[in-house]
Amino acid sequence: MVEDKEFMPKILAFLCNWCSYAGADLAGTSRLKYPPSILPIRVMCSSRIDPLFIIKAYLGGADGVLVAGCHPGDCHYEKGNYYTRRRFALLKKIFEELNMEPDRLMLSWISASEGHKYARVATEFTEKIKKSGESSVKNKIFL
Amino acid sequence: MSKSKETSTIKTAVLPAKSGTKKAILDFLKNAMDKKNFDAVIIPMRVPAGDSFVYVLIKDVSLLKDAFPLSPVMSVQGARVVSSVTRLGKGDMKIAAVMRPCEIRATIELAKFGQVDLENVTLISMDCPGVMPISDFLSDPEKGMKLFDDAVTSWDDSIMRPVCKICDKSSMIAGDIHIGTLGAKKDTFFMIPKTQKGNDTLEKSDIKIDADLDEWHNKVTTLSEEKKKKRNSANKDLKVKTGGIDNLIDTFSQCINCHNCMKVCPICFCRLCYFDSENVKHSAENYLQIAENKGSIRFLPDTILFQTGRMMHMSVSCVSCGSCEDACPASIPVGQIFSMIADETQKAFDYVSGRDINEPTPLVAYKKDELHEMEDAHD
Amino acid sequence: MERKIGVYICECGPNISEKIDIDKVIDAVSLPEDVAVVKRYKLLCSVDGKKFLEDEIKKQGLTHLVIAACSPKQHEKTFMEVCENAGINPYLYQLANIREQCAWVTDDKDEATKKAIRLVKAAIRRVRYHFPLEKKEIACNPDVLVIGGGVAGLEASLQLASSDRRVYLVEKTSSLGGMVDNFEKTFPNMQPGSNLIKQKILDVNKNENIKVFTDSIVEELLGFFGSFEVKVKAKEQDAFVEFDVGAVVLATGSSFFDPKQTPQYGYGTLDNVFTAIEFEKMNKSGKISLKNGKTPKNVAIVHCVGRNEKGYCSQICCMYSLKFARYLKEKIPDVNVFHFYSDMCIPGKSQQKFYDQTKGKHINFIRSSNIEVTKKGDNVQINYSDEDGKANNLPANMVILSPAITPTSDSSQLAELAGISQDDSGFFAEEHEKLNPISTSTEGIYIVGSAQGPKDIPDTLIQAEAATGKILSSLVPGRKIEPEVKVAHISESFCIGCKNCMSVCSYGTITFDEEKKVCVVNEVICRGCGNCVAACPSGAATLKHFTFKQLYQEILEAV
Amino acid sequence: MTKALKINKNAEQGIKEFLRFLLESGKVKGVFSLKKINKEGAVAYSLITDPKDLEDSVPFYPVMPVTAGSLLSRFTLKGSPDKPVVAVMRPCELRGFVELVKREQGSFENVFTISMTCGGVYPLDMAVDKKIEKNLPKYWDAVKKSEIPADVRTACKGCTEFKPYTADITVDLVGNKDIDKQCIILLNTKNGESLADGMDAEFLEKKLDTKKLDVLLDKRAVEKKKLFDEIDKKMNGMDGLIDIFGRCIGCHGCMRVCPICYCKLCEFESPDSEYKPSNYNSELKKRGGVRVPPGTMYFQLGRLTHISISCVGCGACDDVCPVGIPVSTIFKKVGESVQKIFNYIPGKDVKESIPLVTFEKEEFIEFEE
Amino acid sequence: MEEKEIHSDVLVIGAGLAGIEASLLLSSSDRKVHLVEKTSYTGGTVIKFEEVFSNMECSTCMVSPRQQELLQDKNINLLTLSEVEEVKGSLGNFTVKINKKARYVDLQNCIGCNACFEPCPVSLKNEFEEGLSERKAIYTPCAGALPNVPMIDTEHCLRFNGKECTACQEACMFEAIDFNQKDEQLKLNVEAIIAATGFTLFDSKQIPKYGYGKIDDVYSAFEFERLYASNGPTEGKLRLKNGKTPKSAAIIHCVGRDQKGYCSSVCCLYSLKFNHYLKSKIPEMEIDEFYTDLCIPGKSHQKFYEKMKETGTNLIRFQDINVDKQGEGITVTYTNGGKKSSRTVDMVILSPAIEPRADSSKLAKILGISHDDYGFFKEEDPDVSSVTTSKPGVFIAGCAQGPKNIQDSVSQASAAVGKILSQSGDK
Repeated sequence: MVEDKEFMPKILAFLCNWCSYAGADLAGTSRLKYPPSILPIRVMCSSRIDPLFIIKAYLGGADGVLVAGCHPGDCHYEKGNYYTRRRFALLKKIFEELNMEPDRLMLSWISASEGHKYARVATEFTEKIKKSGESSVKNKIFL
Repeated sequence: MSKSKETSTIKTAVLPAKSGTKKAILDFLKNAMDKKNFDAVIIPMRVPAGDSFVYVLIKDVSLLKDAFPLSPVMSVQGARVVSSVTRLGKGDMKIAAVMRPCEIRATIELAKFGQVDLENVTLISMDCPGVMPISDFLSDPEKGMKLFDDAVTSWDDSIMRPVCKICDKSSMIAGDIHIGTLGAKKDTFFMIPKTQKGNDTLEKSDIKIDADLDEWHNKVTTLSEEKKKKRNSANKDLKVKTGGIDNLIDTFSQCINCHNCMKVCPICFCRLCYFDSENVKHSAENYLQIAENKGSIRFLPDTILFQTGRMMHMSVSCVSCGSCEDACPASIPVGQIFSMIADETQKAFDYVSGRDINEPTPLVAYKKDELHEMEDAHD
Repeated sequence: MERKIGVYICECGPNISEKIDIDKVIDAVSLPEDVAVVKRYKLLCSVDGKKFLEDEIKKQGLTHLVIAACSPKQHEKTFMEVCENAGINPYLYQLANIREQCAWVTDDKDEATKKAIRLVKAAIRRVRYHFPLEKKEIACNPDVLVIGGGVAGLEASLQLASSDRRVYLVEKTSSLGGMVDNFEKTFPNMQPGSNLIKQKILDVNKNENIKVFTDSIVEELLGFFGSFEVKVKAKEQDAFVEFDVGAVVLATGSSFFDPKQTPQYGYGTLDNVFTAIEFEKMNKSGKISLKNGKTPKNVAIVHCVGRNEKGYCSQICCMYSLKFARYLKEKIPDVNVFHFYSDMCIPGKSQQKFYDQTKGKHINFIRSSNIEVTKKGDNVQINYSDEDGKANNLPANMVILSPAITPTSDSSQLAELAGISQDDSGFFAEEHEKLNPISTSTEGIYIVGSAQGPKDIPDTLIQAEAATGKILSSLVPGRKIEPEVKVAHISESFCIGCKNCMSVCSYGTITFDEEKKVCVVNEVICRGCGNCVAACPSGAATLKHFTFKQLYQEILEAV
Repeated sequence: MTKALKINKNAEQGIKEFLRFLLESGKVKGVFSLKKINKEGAVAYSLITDPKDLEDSVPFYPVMPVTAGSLLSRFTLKGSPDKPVVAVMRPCELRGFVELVKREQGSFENVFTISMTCGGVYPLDMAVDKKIEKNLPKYWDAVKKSEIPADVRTACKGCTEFKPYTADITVDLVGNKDIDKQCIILLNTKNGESLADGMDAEFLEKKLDTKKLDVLLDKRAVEKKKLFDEIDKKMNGMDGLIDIFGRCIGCHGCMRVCPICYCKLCEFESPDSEYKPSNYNSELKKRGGVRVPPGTMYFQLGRLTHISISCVGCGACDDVCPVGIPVSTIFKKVGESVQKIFNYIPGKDVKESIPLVTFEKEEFIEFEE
Repeated sequence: MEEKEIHSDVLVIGAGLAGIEASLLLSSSDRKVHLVEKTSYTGGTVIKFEEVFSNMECSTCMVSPRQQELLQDKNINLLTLSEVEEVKGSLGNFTVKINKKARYVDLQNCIGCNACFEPCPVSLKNEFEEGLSERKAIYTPCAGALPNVPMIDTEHCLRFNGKECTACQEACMFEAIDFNQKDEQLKLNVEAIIAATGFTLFDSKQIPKYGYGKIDDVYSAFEFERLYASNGPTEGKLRLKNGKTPKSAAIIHCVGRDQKGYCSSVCCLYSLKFNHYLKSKIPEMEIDEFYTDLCIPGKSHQKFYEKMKETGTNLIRFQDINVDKQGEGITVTYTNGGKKSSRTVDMVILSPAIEPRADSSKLAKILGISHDDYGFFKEEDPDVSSVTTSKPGVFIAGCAQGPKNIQDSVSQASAAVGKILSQSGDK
């Protein structure tokens, strides 16, 4: 295996409009650099993120899925992210139980001023995923 | 849809099958895909665990080698597969669907109900020795494979689904191309184009259609005659066992209303079955009333309503595939019963489900002069 | 009509064009036949750019628009306007953010280009599943219901009435005026409390825009911002008065902590131990005297009564305790006053001066803890630990307790009636503690004065005026309300009525139709977060413009 | 100590006498119980209003054609009875119903429940050719001895929650060696007591002998661990899951019989889950081939996110699966572990709200990175 | 009709939270608003903060949606780098002269790519970052400032100091930089005026004993806010001047209280917030809170205080206090009840009093309103309303009227709007 063509994961990032998406934008305006692996999907509130989306993404071959929202207590819609956290916990647990690479799922609270945190999370998560390698689900046909 | 021709006048191609029919069929498909006659193929494939076969839509030719045209089990009825692929649009791929005759007939029924779009689909059937009940196969897949191979070569149906044992349409050509093994000389098989589309496909694959069909035809006719006899007698016995409301109730007493039979039936295409809808849900008071009339009722009460209702809905289109029986957790011979009823209802309208795409389903058409036997004699 | 998607990629000068190979992107996304046109432009948000887009949409007869440019936070609105001007529904467009989250954060141009392609493709795939959304307009009722006839309620009513709003003022007691009516004077200016109240009451009574209900309670409050239905019931009567309003102001005031709950202060068991309000009344009556009619020489004022029990500082106790010292000085010049306090909390620019002026001889401040009031002969004695924790005591004739401010006993009923929530302390909870202290999670219902939390009169007045600000600016007679368009919707045929959605909604948007046994979204008040949608197991709930299909398609393309 | 009722007949006859008393005294309008419904001895849940029809009832018959939870839901969904009805159901069925009531899919209004310490039930496929009938003596013998009867449902072998939480009445079966002489009916609630009130039988103070229950509990726990370990070996990543679920035929029978799956139309059968040609195209582009109908794994994982939190481990899904996938073992294993993180026991308390529609401000910090 | 149009406009001075709230409310009632802001950006002081007490909410997340709304609001005419120079007339008919300084960057053309920063040869201390980081002569105060359009600091820009430099102009692809922009004199007709010019902090240098300005690692509140801010000069990393991580800190309350003669009502709380900041970044940190009277009024703050206590902070009451440099550390000497003691810490954070802006008395004069002894705008009468002033039609809101928290500032803004809208009802 020659190392010249390095594996670049495909990571889906579900970002809430008010905090995390703004944080990601700030990373841009601050010209911070992070891997191109991260692909943002914008929702108004992290509580819109149906666990089924994450499953879809995973089965669709995503190497990683990041769920990001306002810090607990800061939700633009009062308490949405508390539910997000529970739903995520549930899903992660299921993945753990099925020995299904729970580390490919990540939850992170990123505020509108945390451009640096977003860049950091993006980078670290990408590195982590690179270590665990390409998702084998991609080329399964009996899903 | 191109006109179907009279079987007797059909010519056929004869293809070599040195290393077995299966290989030959796959080669044909590969060749056709390379020639871009097909962009994709619907065909059974063995699951990694090896304990079952499922339909797969294949675009990558290299995957064909694992395909399995004549699978020992029918886990999902092929018609549901073609429907799933084409119901929401014919798409831009030319697809070949390799299935059993009963699956193709169901597909054609679904096409009549707008659940299938055949424009880009070429239906390829084959002489069908039947399929094993899934549970039998599961209990020991490897043994199952062996048994099935033997059964195919010796054309012995003893291990097959009950309805397969009495299937008289196991070589019925309803699709575009039929693969005939019956009556074929050693290391060859027939490739019979039924429709214009079939013809074109073969021609595009440079397959000469010159041989005539008699060996196959005779063999098939004798076989289906035999089966018809078996069928009629079997149905007679079954009628005795299940006929009459009491027997019927007994037969279905084990039913647990899981509606698996409906769910796997290729003809039951409703998104939400009437018998799962609000219409059949009542208040506690209602249920109690009904109970009080009889002293007690089975709960849920509507088993027979469901079964007979479902017969109303689909028996004229039933293709006797037996999927329902495979799926029934209460081991009710539901397949045999429905198949028996289907014979009657279809005879009444002189209709054969899936025989011809251009034949309207009985309940959406009528003839001026028919069914007098059902009318009140003295008027 | 056949779908024709136009894709326009903004160069944003060098910002995008230098980091992303736009032509590669164009080639990569042009294939599908419903993508009618893919073009690049130097700066789409510029005046020329917008003009260019409008012409393109018209010229090409586009049905859908995809823009690849900067963040939607920057220019989503801009291009929605372009769509409107060009005559296509603004929700038939999608913006792919290839600047902030692609060009600006990716070093390698090839990688950036690849990412941009995925982003644009995802946007194209998503926009296919967009459907037009129309702005709704709801007529609103400009009248207002004010609950509570205290200083806050009066102020709000008067200000609303003065801009020709019909106001229904409902007070549960027999008279207007509320708590302040008991005060002889108010800090820090030591103006007669009556000045404040009397004039307001007069004005209210003579204002024909204000309908006053005393001895009455609001029995029912249904509906939503712009159209509430109100049922008012007079006490000891079954007759209802019914009317409609567009907004509601809750100015139901507060109550005092009951010192009986803290026996160590001897309240209710010892003579001459008074609560603040008792003392206010006594003082207002004109004479400060002991049970035995004598005039007190030494008076102890105990701060922070019930603070620990309630778990918050009531903000005004220190000040009114100082005011009591003033009362005493005025009426009994040679009295000795002893303040037992823990921390002197006198926030704000004018309080310290008041404190400094109150200080001086005969008025002593004892920083103390573990206070206990016991009987000593005919008098009482205050036992306490001083700052260094040393036990100490002080005899006195009279003790005045300054109890914490608490929510009124009926505040939970009121909260339920109005469908708003309460905080841990039981006060009405504001929609946002800082940005929206007047509003509640139910739009159109406002909370003012000490019903929202302990506060002094100036702050109470401010909140009352603030509420009128909110109401006058949002409920304009003759103008329609334009609710959020991207709201949730629940399919009646799929809903199974499990109420998951109701449980997770923050805004009381969802109601249950007992007839059909299904949940129903009130699209007028829905804020469109989508929480209910994720909570719905049967896919009956959807969020417009963020539907399952739209996001799902975006996801599929992205991976 | 709770009030109890002692009837000197074998457990089943005893409870039937009690039920008869309830019907005859008019305390209840109907009885929900298993009942023989044909000469072959087929057994199904029945709603009995005439005491005579209790003759054929077999309240403790060790089979579960459908979970009574689903049935009671269906019974009360469109309005509760105006007079009481009593239902004899197994602990897991009761838990299932409680979960449904939490989801507004039924109500306890005028529905009283009789349950028992449960020895388990036989799989449905044994319900033919009198297979169960023949097993009965062995079954009751095992129950008496706090043992796991041979051949009962896999789910039952590993079930550690065979003692009802919320039943008005519990019949003492497990480890009770006198069940063929006497029937001990514990009256757990006021409702339970008022039902028994006036019955001509011996009243006493009694409580379940936990020692005997623990004996079974331990055996079941061992069994469960074995089951979980086995399946855990199989569940090694996506390949393992494909090996397990590969043969799924998409009949969704598991969902249809599941007491927790209550949707009118399952999200996975809704238009949202259908593939358009474009979806097939992109799948093919990615993988070269796609299974049809698609979405087997999506369905199973999705259903896990929907119900694992409330899975009561009744095993109904195992029974109906035409291709013998160990559905219940997997769902129960996953279920228990997610239930643990929310420390939630499904069906334990009807007032406790479902974890996903509530939250604590400070929790699950460990899930955030 | 025509006339009424003009006269229904409102002038709002100050684009902090109060000013924004007032402008948005007025706009939603279809009033045209002229929002005059002295600086080049909106958001006021709050955008300096990473989080706000007591729920430690992220302040950017809290404010930026409002800022976006403001910038996209067609009814609001935002005038940055502008100051009110003259006000004539009375309620319903004020004539206002405004001096709008040139930004030299075109708000329309600039797309905020910041390409112009890098080439600028000048570099100097960034005031917004309290001098903790550098900026160029063409700059925005911080990343994410709104409007995200730089300004040229003519005082330092070479070009405006006789040199030929066009570096930024060349770097700009959008012809946004225009050296020929001129300051403008605007004349506006408005019905009413809201002054929401905010506050500043007492300058700790005035009290030498705190060692501020002399001793390293003695920070004033704003400096520390920026030090902690994740979009600040250190990206939120807490470091001493010598680069080491601090192990201990002292937070000193009431800096300048005696001098000002009032309690600023928020210092105790923001000091507690600092405590929280420190603990969240360096949990094992040893913290001393030096206070005189703990003033945490309001229903939601005590819990915050108790949480802080749990983290094991030393709460020390003092009468007198003194900060000196001693070797490695900083020594805080204090008296409590006559006893003298001292602690040595790595860093000291001062919590100074809130005071009016330097120019507030000047503005008061221009507006024709009075200010109190402390220099805050004077309300007509707190018992009548604390947003009305001696001059009808001129209203005050936020900390310009007196020290207060965000909640009260925003309330005052809405209140001022309420006054304006209801008064016009009278007319």
